[in-house]
Amino acid sequence: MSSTANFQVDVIIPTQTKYLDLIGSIGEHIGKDLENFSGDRDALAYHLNLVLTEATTNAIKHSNADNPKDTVRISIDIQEQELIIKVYDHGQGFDLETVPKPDFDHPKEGGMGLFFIRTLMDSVTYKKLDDGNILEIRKALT
Amino acid sequence: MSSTANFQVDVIIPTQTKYLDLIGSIGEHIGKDLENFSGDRDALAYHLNLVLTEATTNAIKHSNADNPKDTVRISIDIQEQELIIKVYDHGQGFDLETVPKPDFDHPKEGGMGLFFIRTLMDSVTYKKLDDGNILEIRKALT
Amino acid sequence: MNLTQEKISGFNVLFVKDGRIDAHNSADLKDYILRMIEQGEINIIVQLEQVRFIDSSGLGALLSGFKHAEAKSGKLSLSNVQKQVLSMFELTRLNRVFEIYTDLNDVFESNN
Amino acid sequence: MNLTQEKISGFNVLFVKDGRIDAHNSADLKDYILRMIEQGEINIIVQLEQVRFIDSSGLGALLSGFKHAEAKSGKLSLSNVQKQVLSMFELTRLNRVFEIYTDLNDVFESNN
Ligand SMILES: Nc1ncnc2c1ncn2[C@@H]1O[C@H](COP(=O)(O)OP(=O)(O)O)[C@@H](O)[C@H]1O
Ligand SMILES: Nc1ncnc2c1ncn2[C@@H]1O[C@H](COP(=O)(O)OP(=O)(O)O)[C@@H](O)[C@H]1O
Repeated sequence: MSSTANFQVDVIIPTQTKYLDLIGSIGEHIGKDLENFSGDRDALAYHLNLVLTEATTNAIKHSNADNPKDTVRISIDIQEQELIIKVYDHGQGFDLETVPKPDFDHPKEGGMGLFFIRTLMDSVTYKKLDDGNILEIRKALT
Repeated sequence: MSSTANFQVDVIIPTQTKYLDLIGSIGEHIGKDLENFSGDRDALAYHLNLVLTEATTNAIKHSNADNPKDTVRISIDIQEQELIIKVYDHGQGFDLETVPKPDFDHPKEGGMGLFFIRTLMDSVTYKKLDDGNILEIRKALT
Repeated sequence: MNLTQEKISGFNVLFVKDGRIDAHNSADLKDYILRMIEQGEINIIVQLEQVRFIDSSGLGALLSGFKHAEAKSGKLSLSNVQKQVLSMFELTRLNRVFEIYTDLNDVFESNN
Repeated sequence: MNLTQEKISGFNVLFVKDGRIDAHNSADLKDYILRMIEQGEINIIVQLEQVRFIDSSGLGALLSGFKHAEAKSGKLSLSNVQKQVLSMFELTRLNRVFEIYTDLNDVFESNN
Protein backbone atom coordinates (compact mmCIF):
# COMPACT_ATOMS: atom_id res chain seq x y z
CA MET A 1 0.00 0.00 0.00
CA SER A 2 1.52 3.32 -0.90
CA SER A 3 1.48 5.86 1.88
CA THR A 4 -1.45 7.70 0.36
CA ALA A 5 -3.47 4.57 -0.20
CA ASN A 6 -6.74 4.18 1.54
CA PHE A 7 -8.15 0.78 2.32
CA GLN A 8 -11.30 -0.21 4.14
CA VAL A 9 -13.22 -3.40 4.81
CA ASP A 10 -16.53 -3.77 6.55
CA VAL A 11 -17.91 -7.25 7.16
CA ILE A 12 -21.12 -8.39 8.83
CA ILE A 13 -21.27 -12.06 9.78
CA PRO A 14 -23.75 -14.29 11.57
CA THR A 15 -22.48 -15.30 15.03
CA GLN A 16 -20.88 -18.53 13.81
CA THR A 17 -17.27 -19.53 14.27
CA LYS A 18 -16.96 -20.87 10.72
CA TYR A 19 -16.49 -17.26 9.58
CA LEU A 20 -13.33 -16.82 11.67
CA ASP A 21 -11.18 -18.20 8.85
CA LEU A 22 -12.52 -15.59 6.42
CA ILE A 23 -12.06 -12.71 8.87
CA GLY A 24 -8.59 -13.85 9.86
CA SER A 25 -7.49 -14.31 6.28
CA ILE A 26 -8.57 -10.78 5.38
CA GLY A 27 -6.17 -9.61 8.10
CA GLU A 28 -3.44 -11.89 6.79
CA HIS A 29 -3.77 -10.50 3.26
CA ILE A 30 -3.82 -6.91 4.48
CA GLY A 31 -0.62 -7.48 6.42
CA LYS A 32 1.12 -8.93 3.38
CA ASP A 33 -0.05 -6.02 1.21
CA LEU A 34 1.28 -3.30 3.53
CA GLU A 35 4.40 -2.66 1.50
CA ASN A 36 5.34 0.48 3.37
CA PHE A 37 5.52 -1.29 6.71
CA SER A 38 9.16 -1.39 7.68
CA GLY A 39 8.93 -4.31 10.12
CA ASP A 40 8.47 -8.04 9.55
CA ARG A 41 5.46 -8.29 7.23
CA ASP A 42 4.96 -12.04 7.73
CA ALA A 43 4.76 -11.45 11.47
CA LEU A 44 2.38 -8.50 10.97
CA ALA A 45 0.17 -10.65 8.71
CA TYR A 46 0.01 -13.35 11.40
CA HIS A 47 -0.68 -10.80 14.12
CA LEU A 48 -3.55 -9.19 12.21
CA ASN A 49 -4.98 -12.64 11.50
CA LEU A 50 -4.71 -13.48 15.21
CA VAL A 51 -6.06 -10.22 16.60
CA LEU A 52 -9.07 -10.29 14.26
CA THR A 53 -9.69 -13.94 15.09
CA GLU A 54 -9.53 -13.38 18.86
CA ALA A 55 -11.68 -10.25 18.82
CA THR A 56 -14.30 -11.84 16.55
CA THR A 57 -14.34 -15.04 18.63
CA ASN A 58 -15.10 -13.00 21.75
CA ALA A 59 -17.82 -11.02 19.98
CA ILE A 60 -19.43 -14.27 18.76
CA LYS A 61 -19.10 -16.01 22.14
CA HIS A 62 -20.61 -13.08 24.03
CA SER A 63 -23.25 -12.12 21.47
CA ASN A 64 -26.94 -11.74 22.17
CA ALA A 65 -27.99 -15.33 22.83
CA ASP A 66 -31.68 -14.36 22.63
CA ASN A 67 -31.38 -13.38 18.98
CA PRO A 68 -30.63 -16.29 16.64
CA LYS A 69 -30.13 -13.77 13.85
CA ASP A 70 -27.58 -11.75 15.82
CA THR A 71 -24.59 -10.55 13.82
CA VAL A 72 -21.08 -9.30 14.48
CA ARG A 73 -19.66 -6.43 12.49
CA ILE A 74 -15.94 -6.05 11.87
CA SER A 75 -14.39 -3.03 10.21
CA ILE A 76 -10.77 -2.50 9.25
CA ASP A 77 -9.46 0.86 8.20
CA ILE A 78 -5.93 1.45 6.94
CA GLN A 79 -4.86 5.04 7.11
CA GLU A 80 -1.50 6.50 6.23
CA GLN A 81 0.10 5.94 9.60
CA GLU A 82 -2.35 3.75 11.42
CA LEU A 83 -4.50 0.66 11.25
CA ILE A 84 -7.84 0.68 13.07
CA ILE A 85 -9.94 -2.42 13.76
CA LYS A 86 -13.44 -2.14 15.17
CA VAL A 87 -15.48 -5.12 16.31
CA TYR A 88 -19.13 -4.57 17.25
CA ASP A 89 -21.10 -7.02 19.39
CA HIS A 90 -24.66 -6.95 20.73
CA GLY A 91 -23.93 -8.81 23.95
CA GLN A 92 -24.02 -7.60 27.56
CA GLY A 93 -20.51 -6.23 27.44
CA PHE A 94 -17.73 -6.33 30.03
CA ASP A 95 -15.14 -4.15 31.68
CA LEU A 96 -11.89 -4.47 29.76
CA GLU A 97 -9.86 -2.85 32.55
CA THR A 98 -10.63 -5.62 35.02
CA VAL A 99 -9.42 -8.45 32.78
CA PRO A 100 -6.15 -9.65 34.33
CA LYS A 101 -2.97 -10.56 32.49
CA PRO A 102 -2.47 -14.33 32.27
CA ASP A 103 -0.32 -15.85 35.00
CA PHE A 104 2.45 -17.49 32.98
CA ASP A 105 3.73 -19.47 35.94
CA HIS A 106 0.37 -21.21 36.22
CA PRO A 107 -0.81 -21.46 32.62
CA LYS A 108 -4.54 -21.87 32.07
CA GLU A 109 -6.54 -22.91 29.04
CA GLY A 110 -8.35 -19.60 28.64
CA GLY A 111 -7.72 -15.92 29.00
CA MET A 112 -5.02 -15.51 26.36
CA GLY A 113 -7.10 -13.74 23.69
CA LEU A 114 -7.08 -10.21 25.07
CA PHE A 115 -3.46 -10.69 26.11
CA PHE A 116 -2.56 -11.26 22.45
CA ILE A 117 -4.55 -8.24 21.33
CA ARG A 118 -2.97 -5.98 23.96
CA THR A 119 0.54 -7.27 23.39
CA LEU A 120 0.56 -7.20 19.59
CA MET A 121 -1.32 -3.95 19.02
CA ASP A 122 -0.78 -0.42 20.34
CA SER A 123 -4.09 0.39 22.01
CA VAL A 124 -7.37 -1.33 22.84
CA THR A 125 -10.61 0.13 24.18
CA TYR A 126 -14.07 -1.35 24.77
CA LYS A 127 -17.10 0.89 25.00
CA LYS A 128 -20.88 0.66 25.31
CA LEU A 129 -22.93 1.90 22.37
CA ASP A 130 -26.68 2.41 22.08
CA ASP A 131 -27.30 -1.04 20.69
CA GLY A 132 -24.24 -2.98 21.76
CA ASN A 133 -20.53 -2.55 22.27
CA ILE A 134 -17.43 -1.73 20.31
CA LEU A 135 -13.91 -3.04 20.73
CA GLU A 136 -11.48 -0.66 19.08
CA ILE A 137 -7.92 -1.66 18.33
CA ARG A 138 -5.21 0.58 16.90
CA LYS A 139 -1.72 -0.03 15.60
CA ALA A 140 0.77 2.47 14.23
CA LEU A 141 2.17 1.51 10.83
CA THR A 142 5.58 3.07 11.01
CA MET B 1 -24.43 -20.42 6.11
CA SER B 2 -27.85 -21.36 7.41
CA SER B 3 -30.70 -20.22 5.25
CA THR B 4 -31.52 -17.33 7.60
CA ALA B 5 -27.94 -16.16 7.83
CA ASN B 6 -27.06 -12.77 6.57
CA PHE B 7 -23.59 -11.96 5.37
CA GLN B 8 -22.17 -8.78 3.91
CA VAL B 9 -18.76 -7.46 2.93
CA ASP B 10 -17.90 -4.03 1.70
CA VAL B 11 -14.33 -3.30 0.62
CA ILE B 12 -12.74 -0.13 -0.69
CA ILE B 13 -9.33 -0.54 -2.34
CA PRO B 14 -6.88 1.73 -4.13
CA THR B 15 -6.80 1.03 -7.87
CA GLN B 16 -3.90 -1.42 -7.61
CA THR B 17 -3.88 -4.99 -8.84
CA LYS B 18 -2.08 -6.29 -5.76
CA TYR B 19 -5.47 -6.23 -3.99
CA LEU B 20 -6.99 -8.74 -6.42
CA ASP B 21 -5.73 -11.64 -4.33
CA LEU B 22 -7.51 -10.31 -1.22
CA ILE B 23 -10.77 -9.67 -3.07
CA GLY B 24 -10.69 -13.04 -4.82
CA SER B 25 -9.92 -14.91 -1.63
CA ILE B 26 -12.89 -13.33 0.13
CA GLY B 27 -15.04 -14.82 -2.65
CA GLU B 28 -13.30 -18.18 -2.30
CA HIS B 29 -13.99 -18.30 1.45
CA ILE B 30 -17.60 -17.27 1.02
CA GLY B 31 -18.14 -20.04 -1.51
CA LYS B 32 -16.68 -22.64 0.85
CA ASP B 33 -18.83 -21.36 3.74
CA LEU B 34 -22.13 -21.59 1.82
CA GLU B 35 -23.19 -24.86 3.44
CA ASN B 36 -26.73 -24.72 2.10
CA PHE B 37 -25.60 -24.59 -1.52
CA SER B 38 -26.54 -27.89 -3.07
CA GLY B 39 -24.06 -27.77 -5.98
CA ASP B 40 -20.30 -28.22 -6.10
CA ARG B 41 -18.96 -25.87 -3.43
CA ASP B 42 -15.34 -26.06 -4.59
CA ALA B 43 -16.45 -24.98 -8.05
CA LEU B 44 -18.61 -22.19 -6.58
CA ALA B 45 -15.66 -20.99 -4.48
CA TYR B 46 -13.48 -20.85 -7.60
CA HIS B 47 -16.19 -19.11 -9.60
CA LEU B 48 -16.73 -16.41 -6.96
CA ASN B 49 -12.97 -15.90 -6.75
CA LEU B 50 -12.83 -15.57 -10.54
CA VAL B 51 -15.85 -13.32 -11.00
CA LEU B 52 -14.69 -10.93 -8.26
CA THR B 53 -11.18 -10.93 -9.71
CA GLU B 54 -12.38 -10.20 -13.27
CA ALA B 55 -14.84 -7.50 -12.24
CA THR B 56 -12.32 -5.80 -9.96
CA THR B 57 -9.59 -5.98 -12.60
CA ASN B 58 -11.86 -4.19 -15.08
CA ALA B 59 -12.82 -1.55 -12.53
CA ILE B 60 -9.12 -0.92 -11.74
CA LYS B 61 -8.08 -0.91 -15.41
CA HIS B 62 -10.81 1.53 -16.40
CA SER B 63 -10.69 3.73 -13.31
CA ASN B 64 -10.28 7.48 -13.33
CA ALA B 65 -6.69 7.89 -14.53
CA ASP B 66 -6.69 11.56 -13.55
CA ASN B 67 -7.12 10.75 -9.87
CA PRO B 68 -4.12 8.94 -8.32
CA LYS B 69 -6.22 8.40 -5.19
CA ASP B 70 -9.07 6.79 -7.08
CA THR B 71 -10.63 3.77 -5.40
CA VAL B 72 -12.79 0.82 -6.34
CA ARG B 73 -15.56 -0.37 -4.06
CA ILE B 74 -16.71 -3.97 -3.98
CA SER B 75 -19.70 -5.18 -2.02
CA ILE B 76 -20.92 -8.73 -1.58
CA ASP B 77 -24.29 -9.50 -0.08
CA ILE B 78 -25.48 -13.02 0.67
CA GLN B 79 -29.21 -13.27 1.07
CA GLU B 80 -31.30 -16.34 1.68
CA GLN B 81 -31.68 -17.31 -1.95
CA GLU B 82 -29.30 -15.05 -3.77
CA LEU B 83 -25.80 -13.67 -3.87
CA ILE B 84 -25.30 -10.10 -5.09
CA ILE B 85 -21.94 -8.58 -6.05
CA LYS B 86 -21.60 -4.88 -6.79
CA VAL B 87 -18.43 -3.32 -8.17
CA TYR B 88 -18.24 0.48 -8.36
CA ASP B 89 -15.75 2.29 -10.60
CA HIS B 90 -15.17 5.98 -11.30
CA GLY B 91 -14.11 5.57 -14.93
CA GLN B 92 -15.80 6.64 -18.13
CA GLY B 93 -17.95 3.53 -18.32
CA PHE B 94 -18.95 1.36 -21.28
CA ASP B 95 -21.91 -0.33 -22.85
CA LEU B 96 -22.10 -3.89 -21.59
CA GLU B 97 -24.59 -4.92 -24.27
CA THR B 98 -22.14 -4.25 -27.09
CA VAL B 99 -19.37 -6.46 -25.70
CA PRO B 100 -19.26 -9.53 -27.97
CA LYS B 101 -18.86 -13.13 -26.90
CA PRO B 102 -15.32 -14.42 -27.53
CA ASP B 103 -14.83 -16.25 -30.84
CA PHE B 104 -13.61 -19.64 -29.67
CA ASP B 105 -12.51 -20.66 -33.15
CA HIS B 106 -10.07 -17.75 -33.23
CA PRO B 107 -8.96 -17.41 -29.61
CA LYS B 108 -7.57 -14.04 -28.56
CA GLU B 109 -5.63 -12.96 -25.52
CA GLY B 110 -8.29 -10.63 -24.16
CA GLY B 111 -12.02 -10.39 -23.87
CA MET B 112 -12.63 -13.42 -21.67
CA GLY B 113 -13.39 -11.61 -18.39
CA LEU B 114 -16.99 -10.62 -19.01
CA PHE B 115 -17.58 -13.98 -20.70
CA PHE B 116 -16.65 -15.71 -17.42
CA ILE B 117 -18.88 -13.40 -15.40
CA ARG B 118 -21.85 -13.91 -17.72
CA THR B 119 -21.36 -17.66 -18.02
CA LEU B 120 -20.82 -18.43 -14.34
CA MET B 121 -23.40 -16.08 -12.82
CA ASP B 122 -27.12 -15.61 -13.47
CA SER B 123 -27.36 -11.93 -14.39
CA VAL B 124 -25.06 -8.98 -15.02
CA THR B 125 -25.91 -5.31 -15.48
CA TYR B 126 -23.75 -2.18 -15.79
CA LYS B 127 -25.21 1.25 -15.07
CA LYS B 128 -24.13 4.87 -14.81
CA LEU B 129 -24.34 6.49 -11.38
CA ASP B 130 -23.89 10.14 -10.39
CA ASP B 131 -20.19 9.73 -9.64
CA GLY B 132 -19.25 6.63 -11.57
CA ASN B 133 -20.64 3.27 -12.58
CA ILE B 134 -21.86 0.07 -11.00
CA LEU B 135 -21.51 -3.49 -12.26
CA GLU B 136 -24.12 -5.67 -10.58
CA ILE B 137 -23.88 -9.44 -10.62
CA ARG B 138 -26.45 -11.85 -9.24
CA LYS B 139 -26.49 -15.58 -8.67
CA ALA B 140 -29.26 -17.73 -7.23
CA LEU B 141 -28.13 -19.96 -4.36
CA THR B 142 -30.48 -22.86 -4.77
CA MET C 1 -11.04 -31.21 12.04
CA ASN C 2 -8.69 -33.23 9.91
CA LEU C 3 -6.62 -35.41 12.26
CA THR C 4 -4.76 -38.65 11.68
CA GLN C 5 -3.15 -40.84 14.29
CA GLU C 6 -0.23 -43.20 13.88
CA LYS C 7 1.82 -45.35 16.23
CA ILE C 8 5.46 -44.74 15.35
CA SER C 9 8.30 -46.38 17.35
CA GLY C 10 6.05 -46.63 20.39
CA PHE C 11 4.84 -43.03 20.25
CA ASN C 12 1.26 -42.01 19.63
CA VAL C 13 1.70 -39.39 16.94
CA LEU C 14 -1.26 -37.14 16.17
CA PHE C 15 -0.96 -35.35 12.83
CA VAL C 16 -2.98 -32.15 12.56
CA LYS C 17 -3.79 -31.84 8.86
CA ASP C 18 -5.63 -28.50 8.95
CA GLY C 19 -3.68 -25.33 8.27
CA ARG C 20 -5.57 -23.41 10.89
CA ILE C 21 -6.55 -24.07 14.52
CA ASP C 22 -9.07 -21.57 15.88
CA ALA C 23 -12.25 -21.50 17.98
CA HIS C 24 -14.10 -23.22 15.14
CA ASN C 25 -12.15 -26.49 15.35
CA SER C 26 -10.09 -26.38 18.56
CA ALA C 27 -12.81 -28.17 20.57
CA ASP C 28 -12.49 -31.11 18.14
CA LEU C 29 -8.75 -31.23 18.73
CA LYS C 30 -9.18 -31.02 22.48
CA ASP C 31 -11.82 -33.78 22.57
CA TYR C 32 -9.77 -36.03 20.33
CA ILE C 33 -6.71 -35.74 22.57
CA LEU C 34 -8.76 -36.33 25.73
CA ARG C 35 -10.22 -39.50 24.21
CA MET C 36 -6.72 -40.73 23.36
CA ILE C 37 -5.67 -40.21 26.96
CA GLU C 38 -8.79 -41.92 28.32
CA GLN C 39 -7.90 -44.91 26.17
CA GLY C 40 -4.49 -45.08 27.81
CA GLU C 41 -2.51 -43.39 25.06
CA ILE C 42 -0.79 -41.04 27.48
CA ASN C 43 2.43 -40.36 25.56
CA ILE C 44 1.45 -38.20 22.65
CA ILE C 45 3.35 -36.23 20.03
CA VAL C 46 1.25 -33.63 18.21
CA GLN C 47 2.81 -33.08 14.78
CA LEU C 48 2.03 -29.54 13.66
CA GLU C 49 3.81 -29.36 10.29
CA GLN C 50 0.66 -28.39 8.35
CA VAL C 51 -0.47 -25.81 10.90
CA ARG C 52 0.21 -22.24 9.75
CA PHE C 53 -2.04 -20.57 12.29
CA ILE C 54 -3.06 -21.18 15.89
CA ASP C 55 -5.14 -18.93 18.15
CA SER C 56 -5.56 -18.85 21.94
CA SER C 57 -8.21 -21.58 21.88
CA GLY C 58 -5.82 -23.86 19.97
CA LEU C 59 -3.07 -23.25 22.51
CA GLY C 60 -5.69 -23.97 25.20
CA ALA C 61 -6.64 -27.29 23.57
CA LEU C 62 -3.00 -28.42 23.53
CA LEU C 63 -2.48 -27.25 27.12
CA SER C 64 -5.57 -29.18 28.21
CA GLY C 65 -4.10 -32.31 26.60
CA PHE C 66 -0.77 -31.69 28.29
CA LYS C 67 -2.36 -31.40 31.73
CA HIS C 68 -4.51 -34.50 31.32
CA ALA C 69 -1.57 -36.56 30.06
CA GLU C 70 0.56 -35.33 32.97
CA ALA C 71 -2.17 -36.26 35.46
CA LYS C 72 -1.84 -39.83 34.24
CA SER C 73 1.98 -39.63 34.36
CA GLY C 74 2.17 -39.31 30.59
CA LYS C 75 3.39 -36.51 28.39
CA LEU C 76 2.12 -34.50 25.44
CA SER C 77 4.87 -32.99 23.27
CA LEU C 78 4.95 -31.12 19.99
CA SER C 79 6.92 -31.46 16.77
CA ASN C 80 7.37 -29.57 13.47
CA VAL C 81 6.12 -26.27 14.85
CA GLN C 82 6.23 -23.58 12.13
CA LYS C 83 7.97 -20.28 12.77
CA GLN C 84 4.98 -17.99 13.35
CA VAL C 85 3.11 -20.66 15.32
CA LEU C 86 6.16 -21.14 17.53
CA SER C 87 6.20 -17.44 18.30
CA MET C 88 2.74 -17.83 19.89
CA PHE C 89 4.16 -20.44 22.27
CA GLU C 90 7.01 -18.07 23.08
CA LEU C 91 4.72 -15.09 23.70
CA THR C 92 2.68 -17.09 26.21
CA ARG C 93 5.75 -18.84 27.68
CA LEU C 94 4.10 -22.15 26.75
CA ASN C 95 7.41 -23.13 25.18
CA ARG C 96 8.53 -23.72 28.78
CA VAL C 97 5.63 -26.14 29.29
CA PHE C 98 5.78 -28.27 26.15
CA GLU C 99 8.76 -30.15 24.86
CA ILE C 100 9.07 -29.00 21.26
CA TYR C 101 10.91 -31.23 18.79
CA THR C 102 12.19 -30.16 15.38
CA ASP C 103 10.66 -33.22 13.72
CA LEU C 104 9.75 -36.82 14.48
CA ASN C 105 13.35 -38.02 14.04
CA ASP C 106 14.34 -35.58 16.72
CA VAL C 107 11.69 -37.15 19.01
CA PHE C 108 13.00 -40.67 18.49
CA GLU C 109 16.66 -39.75 18.84
CA SER C 110 16.07 -37.73 21.99
CA ASN C 111 14.15 -40.58 23.61
CA ASN C 112 16.68 -43.36 23.03
CA MET D 1 6.18 -13.79 -10.11
CA ASN D 2 7.90 -16.89 -8.85
CA LEU D 3 9.10 -18.85 -11.89
CA THR D 4 11.86 -21.41 -12.30
CA GLN D 5 13.14 -22.86 -15.52
CA GLU D 6 14.78 -26.23 -16.08
CA LYS D 7 15.95 -28.14 -19.12
CA ILE D 8 14.64 -31.69 -18.74
CA SER D 9 15.20 -34.34 -21.46
CA GLY D 10 15.48 -31.63 -24.09
CA PHE D 11 12.35 -29.77 -23.02
CA ASN D 12 12.33 -26.24 -21.65
CA VAL D 13 10.16 -26.68 -18.57
CA LEU D 14 8.84 -23.54 -16.88
CA PHE D 15 7.60 -24.14 -13.34
CA VAL D 16 5.06 -21.61 -12.09
CA LYS D 17 5.56 -21.52 -8.33
CA ASP D 18 2.79 -19.06 -7.44
CA GLY D 19 -0.59 -20.40 -6.43
CA ARG D 20 -2.42 -17.67 -8.27
CA ILE D 21 -2.14 -16.12 -11.74
CA ASP D 22 -4.15 -12.93 -12.15
CA ALA D 23 -3.79 -9.45 -13.64
CA HIS D 24 -1.24 -8.60 -10.94
CA ASN D 25 1.38 -11.09 -12.13
CA SER D 26 0.26 -12.39 -15.57
CA ALA D 27 2.30 -9.74 -17.43
CA ASP D 28 5.43 -11.15 -15.74
CA LEU D 29 4.55 -14.64 -16.93
CA LYS D 30 3.84 -13.41 -20.45
CA ASP D 31 7.10 -11.43 -20.67
CA TYR D 32 9.13 -14.32 -19.30
CA ILE D 33 7.74 -16.74 -21.89
CA LEU D 34 8.28 -14.24 -24.73
CA ARG D 35 11.92 -13.81 -23.68
CA MET D 36 12.41 -17.59 -23.68
CA ILE D 37 11.06 -17.76 -27.22
CA GLU D 38 13.22 -14.84 -28.38
CA GLN D 39 16.21 -16.75 -27.06
CA GLY D 40 15.29 -19.71 -29.23
CA GLU D 41 13.65 -21.84 -26.56
CA ILE D 42 10.61 -22.50 -28.67
CA ASN D 43 9.50 -25.85 -27.21
CA ILE D 44 8.13 -25.04 -23.79
CA ILE D 45 6.22 -27.00 -21.17
CA VAL D 46 4.55 -24.81 -18.55
CA GLN D 47 4.22 -26.89 -15.39
CA LEU D 48 1.20 -25.65 -13.42
CA GLU D 49 1.14 -28.00 -10.43
CA GLN D 50 1.28 -25.18 -7.85
CA VAL D 51 -1.35 -23.06 -9.59
CA ARG D 52 -4.72 -23.19 -7.86
CA PHE D 53 -6.22 -20.19 -9.61
CA ILE D 54 -5.97 -18.59 -13.03
CA ASP D 55 -7.99 -15.68 -14.42
CA SER D 56 -8.59 -14.51 -18.00
CA SER D 57 -5.33 -12.54 -18.08
CA GLY D 58 -3.41 -15.67 -17.09
CA LEU D 59 -5.06 -17.67 -19.86
CA GLY D 60 -4.18 -14.77 -22.18
CA ALA D 61 -0.51 -14.88 -21.14
CA LEU D 62 -0.30 -18.59 -21.93
CA LEU D 63 -2.13 -18.12 -25.23
CA SER D 64 0.27 -15.35 -26.18
CA GLY D 65 3.19 -17.71 -25.51
CA PHE D 66 1.52 -20.43 -27.54
CA LYS D 67 1.05 -18.15 -30.55
CA HIS D 68 4.62 -16.81 -30.44
CA ALA D 69 6.07 -20.31 -30.14
CA GLU D 70 3.90 -21.50 -33.02
CA ALA D 71 5.03 -18.58 -35.19
CA LYS D 72 8.58 -19.89 -34.78
CA SER D 73 7.46 -23.47 -35.48
CA GLY D 74 7.72 -24.36 -31.83
CA LYS D 75 5.10 -25.37 -29.30
CA LEU D 76 3.99 -24.36 -25.84
CA SER D 77 2.24 -27.12 -23.89
CA LEU D 78 0.97 -27.47 -20.33
CA SER D 79 1.34 -30.09 -17.62
CA ASN D 80 -0.03 -30.80 -14.13
CA VAL D 81 -3.13 -28.66 -14.57
CA GLN D 82 -5.27 -28.75 -11.41
CA LYS D 83 -8.96 -29.60 -11.63
CA GLN D 84 -10.54 -26.16 -11.24
CA VAL D 85 -7.86 -24.52 -13.38
CA LEU D 86 -8.48 -27.09 -16.10
CA SER D 87 -12.16 -26.20 -16.10
CA MET D 88 -11.22 -22.65 -17.17
CA PHE D 89 -9.45 -24.06 -20.23
CA GLU D 90 -12.52 -26.13 -20.98
CA LEU D 91 -14.94 -23.22 -20.60
CA THR D 92 -12.94 -21.15 -23.10
CA ARG D 93 -12.25 -24.16 -25.38
CA LEU D 94 -8.53 -23.45 -24.89
CA ASN D 95 -8.11 -27.15 -24.10
CA ARG D 96 -8.42 -27.59 -27.88
CA VAL D 97 -5.49 -25.22 -28.40
CA PHE D 98 -2.96 -26.44 -25.81
CA GLU D 99 -1.68 -29.95 -25.44
CA ILE D 100 -2.27 -30.72 -21.80
CA TYR D 101 -0.17 -33.45 -20.17
CA THR D 102 -0.93 -35.14 -16.87
CA ASP D 103 2.64 -34.66 -15.65
CA LEU D 104 6.19 -34.37 -16.97
CA ASN D 105 6.53 -38.14 -17.37
CA ASP D 106 3.52 -38.04 -19.62
CA VAL D 107 5.30 -35.37 -21.71
CA PHE D 108 8.45 -37.43 -22.15
CA GLU D 109 6.62 -40.70 -22.87
CA SER D 110 4.30 -39.07 -25.42
CA ASN D 111 7.23 -37.51 -27.25
CA ASN D 112 9.36 -40.60 -27.65
N1 LIG E 1 -16.94 -9.05 23.56
C1 LIG E 1 -16.99 -9.47 24.84
N2 LIG E 1 -18.15 -9.42 25.53
C2 LIG E 1 -18.20 -9.82 26.82
N3 LIG E 1 -17.13 -10.28 27.52
C3 LIG E 1 -15.95 -10.35 26.87
C4 LIG E 1 -15.81 -9.95 25.51
N4 LIG E 1 -14.51 -10.11 25.17
C5 LIG E 1 -13.88 -10.59 26.25
N5 LIG E 1 -14.73 -10.74 27.30
C6 LIG E 1 -14.41 -11.19 28.67
O1 LIG E 1 -13.01 -11.14 28.85
C7 LIG E 1 -12.50 -12.43 29.25
C8 LIG E 1 -11.10 -12.66 28.67
O2 LIG E 1 -11.19 -12.80 27.26
P1 LIG E 1 -10.00 -13.49 26.48
O3 LIG E 1 -8.72 -12.91 26.97
O4 LIG E 1 -10.28 -13.36 25.03
O5 LIG E 1 -9.99 -15.01 26.94
P2 LIG E 1 -11.12 -16.13 26.91
O6 LIG E 1 -12.13 -15.72 25.90
O7 LIG E 1 -10.35 -17.34 26.58
O8 LIG E 1 -11.66 -16.17 28.33
C9 LIG E 1 -13.53 -13.41 28.76
O9 LIG E 1 -13.52 -14.58 29.53
C10 LIG E 1 -14.82 -12.63 28.92
O10 LIG E 1 -15.27 -12.70 30.25
N1 LIG F 1 -15.49 -1.24 -15.74
C1 LIG F 1 -15.30 -1.03 -17.05
N2 LIG F 1 -15.17 0.24 -17.54
C2 LIG F 1 -14.99 0.45 -18.86
N3 LIG F 1 -14.90 -0.52 -19.77
C3 LIG F 1 -15.02 -1.79 -19.36
C4 LIG F 1 -15.23 -2.12 -18.00
N4 LIG F 1 -15.32 -3.47 -17.91
C5 LIG F 1 -15.18 -3.94 -19.16
N5 LIG F 1 -15.01 -2.95 -20.04
C6 LIG F 1 -14.86 -3.09 -21.52
O1 LIG F 1 -15.29 -4.38 -21.90
C7 LIG F 1 -14.27 -5.05 -22.63
C8 LIG F 1 -14.28 -6.55 -22.35
O2 LIG F 1 -13.90 -6.78 -21.02
P1 LIG F 1 -13.39 -8.22 -20.58
O3 LIG F 1 -14.33 -9.23 -21.13
O4 LIG F 1 -13.21 -8.21 -19.11
O5 LIG F 1 -12.02 -8.45 -21.33
P2 LIG F 1 -10.67 -7.61 -21.36
O6 LIG F 1 -10.66 -6.77 -20.12
O7 LIG F 1 -9.62 -8.67 -21.38
O8 LIG F 1 -10.72 -6.81 -22.62
C9 LIG F 1 -12.97 -4.37 -22.19
O9 LIG F 1 -11.99 -4.46 -23.18
C10 LIG F 1 -13.44 -2.94 -21.98
O10 LIG F 1 -13.48 -2.24 -23.21
